[in-house]
Amino acid sequence: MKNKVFNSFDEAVADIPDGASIMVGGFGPPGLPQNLLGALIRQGATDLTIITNRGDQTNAKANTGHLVELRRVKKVYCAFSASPHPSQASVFEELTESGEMEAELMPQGTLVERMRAAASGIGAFYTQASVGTELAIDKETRVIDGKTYVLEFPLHADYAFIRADTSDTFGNLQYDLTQRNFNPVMAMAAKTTLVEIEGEIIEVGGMDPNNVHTPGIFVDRVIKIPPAPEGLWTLPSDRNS
Amino acid sequence: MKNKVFNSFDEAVADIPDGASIMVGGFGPPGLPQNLLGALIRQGATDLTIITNRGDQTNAKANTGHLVELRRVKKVYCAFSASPHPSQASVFEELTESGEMEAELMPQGTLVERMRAAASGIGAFYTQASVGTELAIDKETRVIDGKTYVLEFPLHADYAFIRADTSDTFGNLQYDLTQRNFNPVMAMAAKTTLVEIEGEIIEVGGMDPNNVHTPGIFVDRVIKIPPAPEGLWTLPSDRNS
Amino acid sequence: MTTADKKPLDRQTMCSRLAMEFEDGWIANLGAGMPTLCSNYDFKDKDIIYQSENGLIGYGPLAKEGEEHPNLVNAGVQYVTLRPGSAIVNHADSFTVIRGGYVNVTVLGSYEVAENGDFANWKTSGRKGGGIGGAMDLAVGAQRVWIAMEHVTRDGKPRLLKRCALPVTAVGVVQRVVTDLGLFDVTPEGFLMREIAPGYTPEEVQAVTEARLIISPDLKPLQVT
Amino acid sequence: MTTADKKPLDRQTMCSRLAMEFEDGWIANLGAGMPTLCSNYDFKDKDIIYQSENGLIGYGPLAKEGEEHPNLVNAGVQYVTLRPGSAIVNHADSFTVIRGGYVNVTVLGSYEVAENGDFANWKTSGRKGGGIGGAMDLAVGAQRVWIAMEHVTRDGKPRLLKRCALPVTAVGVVQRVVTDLGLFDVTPEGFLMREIAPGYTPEEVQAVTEARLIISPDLKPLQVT
Repeated sequence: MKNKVFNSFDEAVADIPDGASIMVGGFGPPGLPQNLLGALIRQGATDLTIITNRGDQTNAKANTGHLVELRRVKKVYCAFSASPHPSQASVFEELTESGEMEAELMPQGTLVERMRAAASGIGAFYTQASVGTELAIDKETRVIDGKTYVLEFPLHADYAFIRADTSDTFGNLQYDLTQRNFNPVMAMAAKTTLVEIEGEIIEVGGMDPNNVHTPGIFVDRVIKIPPAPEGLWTLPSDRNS
Repeated sequence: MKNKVFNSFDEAVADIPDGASIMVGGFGPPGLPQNLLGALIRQGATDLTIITNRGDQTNAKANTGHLVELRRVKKVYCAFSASPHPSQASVFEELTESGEMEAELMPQGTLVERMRAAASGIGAFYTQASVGTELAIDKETRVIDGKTYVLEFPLHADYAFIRADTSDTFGNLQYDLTQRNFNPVMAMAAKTTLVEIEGEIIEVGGMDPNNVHTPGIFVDRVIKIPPAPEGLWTLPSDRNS
Repeated sequence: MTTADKKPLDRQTMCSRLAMEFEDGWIANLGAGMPTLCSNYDFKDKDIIYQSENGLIGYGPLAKEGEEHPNLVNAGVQYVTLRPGSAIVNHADSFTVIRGGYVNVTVLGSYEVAENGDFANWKTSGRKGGGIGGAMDLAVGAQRVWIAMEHVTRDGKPRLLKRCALPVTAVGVVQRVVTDLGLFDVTPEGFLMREIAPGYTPEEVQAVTEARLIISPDLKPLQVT
Repeated sequence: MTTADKKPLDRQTMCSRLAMEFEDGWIANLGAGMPTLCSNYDFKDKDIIYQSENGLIGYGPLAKEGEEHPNLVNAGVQYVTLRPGSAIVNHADSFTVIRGGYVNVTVLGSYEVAENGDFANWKTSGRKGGGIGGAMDLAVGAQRVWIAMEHVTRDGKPRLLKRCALPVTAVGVVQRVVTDLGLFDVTPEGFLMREIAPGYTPEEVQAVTEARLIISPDLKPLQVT
């Protein structure tokens, strides 16, 4: 089976063009692909579309908020486009307020379901989330069994950046606890999936097929995180307060 | 945590009323809940709606085809409503031909996606499967990004009957290989989920949370399959040719 | 009783009052911030299963400092612990739990709640962006939507309103609200005040409430038991 | 060449001819019955990943009799074996693979194929019911839909038609067909016969074909290499 192991993050992101759309995994520090983001920051691609839970964060050593601060993002699809308190306003907010960057905000369940629809060949779906809110103003609605739903469309992406615990050389993945979050769905939804590995990259045949969390057919490039200081690890101290 | 272990199949199905809708798991012999079906056959409930991959099969010792032969099924939602060869025509086909029983046939992917929609609070979804076929004649269609889709609605059920390998007493489940198939989706979609266990029922805490295939919050009753001849096991010889 | 005896309820008391009504075996989703205090209530032999948006089912208390597992956070990005019987699912399956109606109760914070059951908790005035997270999905999917919030803003403006002024999170879904001044049910007729912070009079609470309060004939002092 | 030399292709040759064009690393879904013979082809150093509807990704050859694992079947309910690197997913995720476009090729059996790329393989005439299985999902989701079937019915009626007579499985999706008489591509102009069973003439094949065949200027005898 194809060996998908790359030896460096810089090599793994080298071909990402300006204008690419990228799903960025993680929920808080767990599962956040800091090393891929770090390499992309070095690589220089710009005019990016980012699809992620929240795009403003700069808590980790490399996060999507850093790409935003570098003015290399044109649009973010997310479930958080402002911090809870105006006192924590970020460059992300400045850029969206001024119109320099676009942010499309949606419910978190809608965000992940739109990714899953893209992965699964679902053309559109109806959800109750956001019905009656300003997010649904221009959206098609429909009453089904007496309840009102809004119509939502798939979110595709050229790339997914995710993090997992263990991979085999073909890209079968296992996640550790809440490292999982959006990552398996992004792996299925994006055309090309890049994975940074906290644990080990093992030989094909070493993973119980019953407990593969993301099948290797959804994965294109896997890279082992090197020891610090070269490798960026996820520490509890990365948490935003 | 709640202990969901029942000691007998007869007790586990005792409250199922006439007119109930039941999802029946399994794909071929693996994952087929023969013991639950056997108990339901003994229990006597009738006028049932069955949602399953194919409802005509009598290959195993207790299968949905037996309920059909007993005239206890009013409707089947399925992906197979006739055997490949007319020479193998079943009671299922006789009853649907004569109008005594209804069968709603659909693509297998649509069948499972309709279950998932029911589980997930999705009001309806668009799929390309069946577009342009006689199945789509009365269905709403829509062109999205240049492709035609049909609108499909959720399939709910009162009960799911499934089989797994291992459970803890709270109902966290693990499946063995292709025993999995529809079963995790049915567990999420049905109001009450009954599971027969081939392997062991273990204490809570004995299962790695990373490798729980169906969380116990989706499971209501678990029953260990007793040794044969009382327990009905799944053997390769149960396979239809 | 003198004015000196009169104190708004503290946040733990507010949340404990809601938690008192959780039933054995319930699946609960607690919003970030104040609502997480619900889990500090002593449930005795009742077993509550905490679920969070990032796919964590059945988590336990906060991890002690220095003992955090780097890959184990709840939806508020607090480092938590695992209880026996917990399970991890991906984000899509996690919102199956949420939108699919498996959550027995969600307790959320809010800026405003209206007497028609609308609430507003994702966007403050004068800002373009907001923070939704899982709140809109929880609001339409959970069996019970309960709110814990201060009775008035820092500027003293009422938060229990006739109609929400801020952009709403969901329409007509709130069933119960606890504030530092009392416990309120949302009824077809409006807010029913069932319990009141000790030392306060209904008139005093009404004075800082925009919506007209219905005072329960059984009005009692709010107490945690 | 005499009539005695002229023999329709056997099923293994038909399927091997399609399998020859599988590329290294492809994900393939083989329909029950004849199409499963594709996996008998000697792919040498090409690695093919077989996927089946019931959530099995990367399975190996059929299990030997007496060595079947009771919980390991493919979509045709044949007992198969596991290859290193295989993975199991649930049925919903399995149809994400299928509808989502991850399958590079599906080879299906059929009753009829039309020159516009329609095919019919789920319902025979005069019966109310049918058997769809995953065929309609594969037909719209797989990158390539190839058909392996006998050139005529048992009664000698053509199966390569102008338009399908039986209810169709999907519209305009078939790209290639192998029969016991040759290899055909579906083109905007109709069926292009690219290869022919050794010993047959194009006229003989046309005589048992309802659709008008376009004969490739490079027409070659069908051979497995």
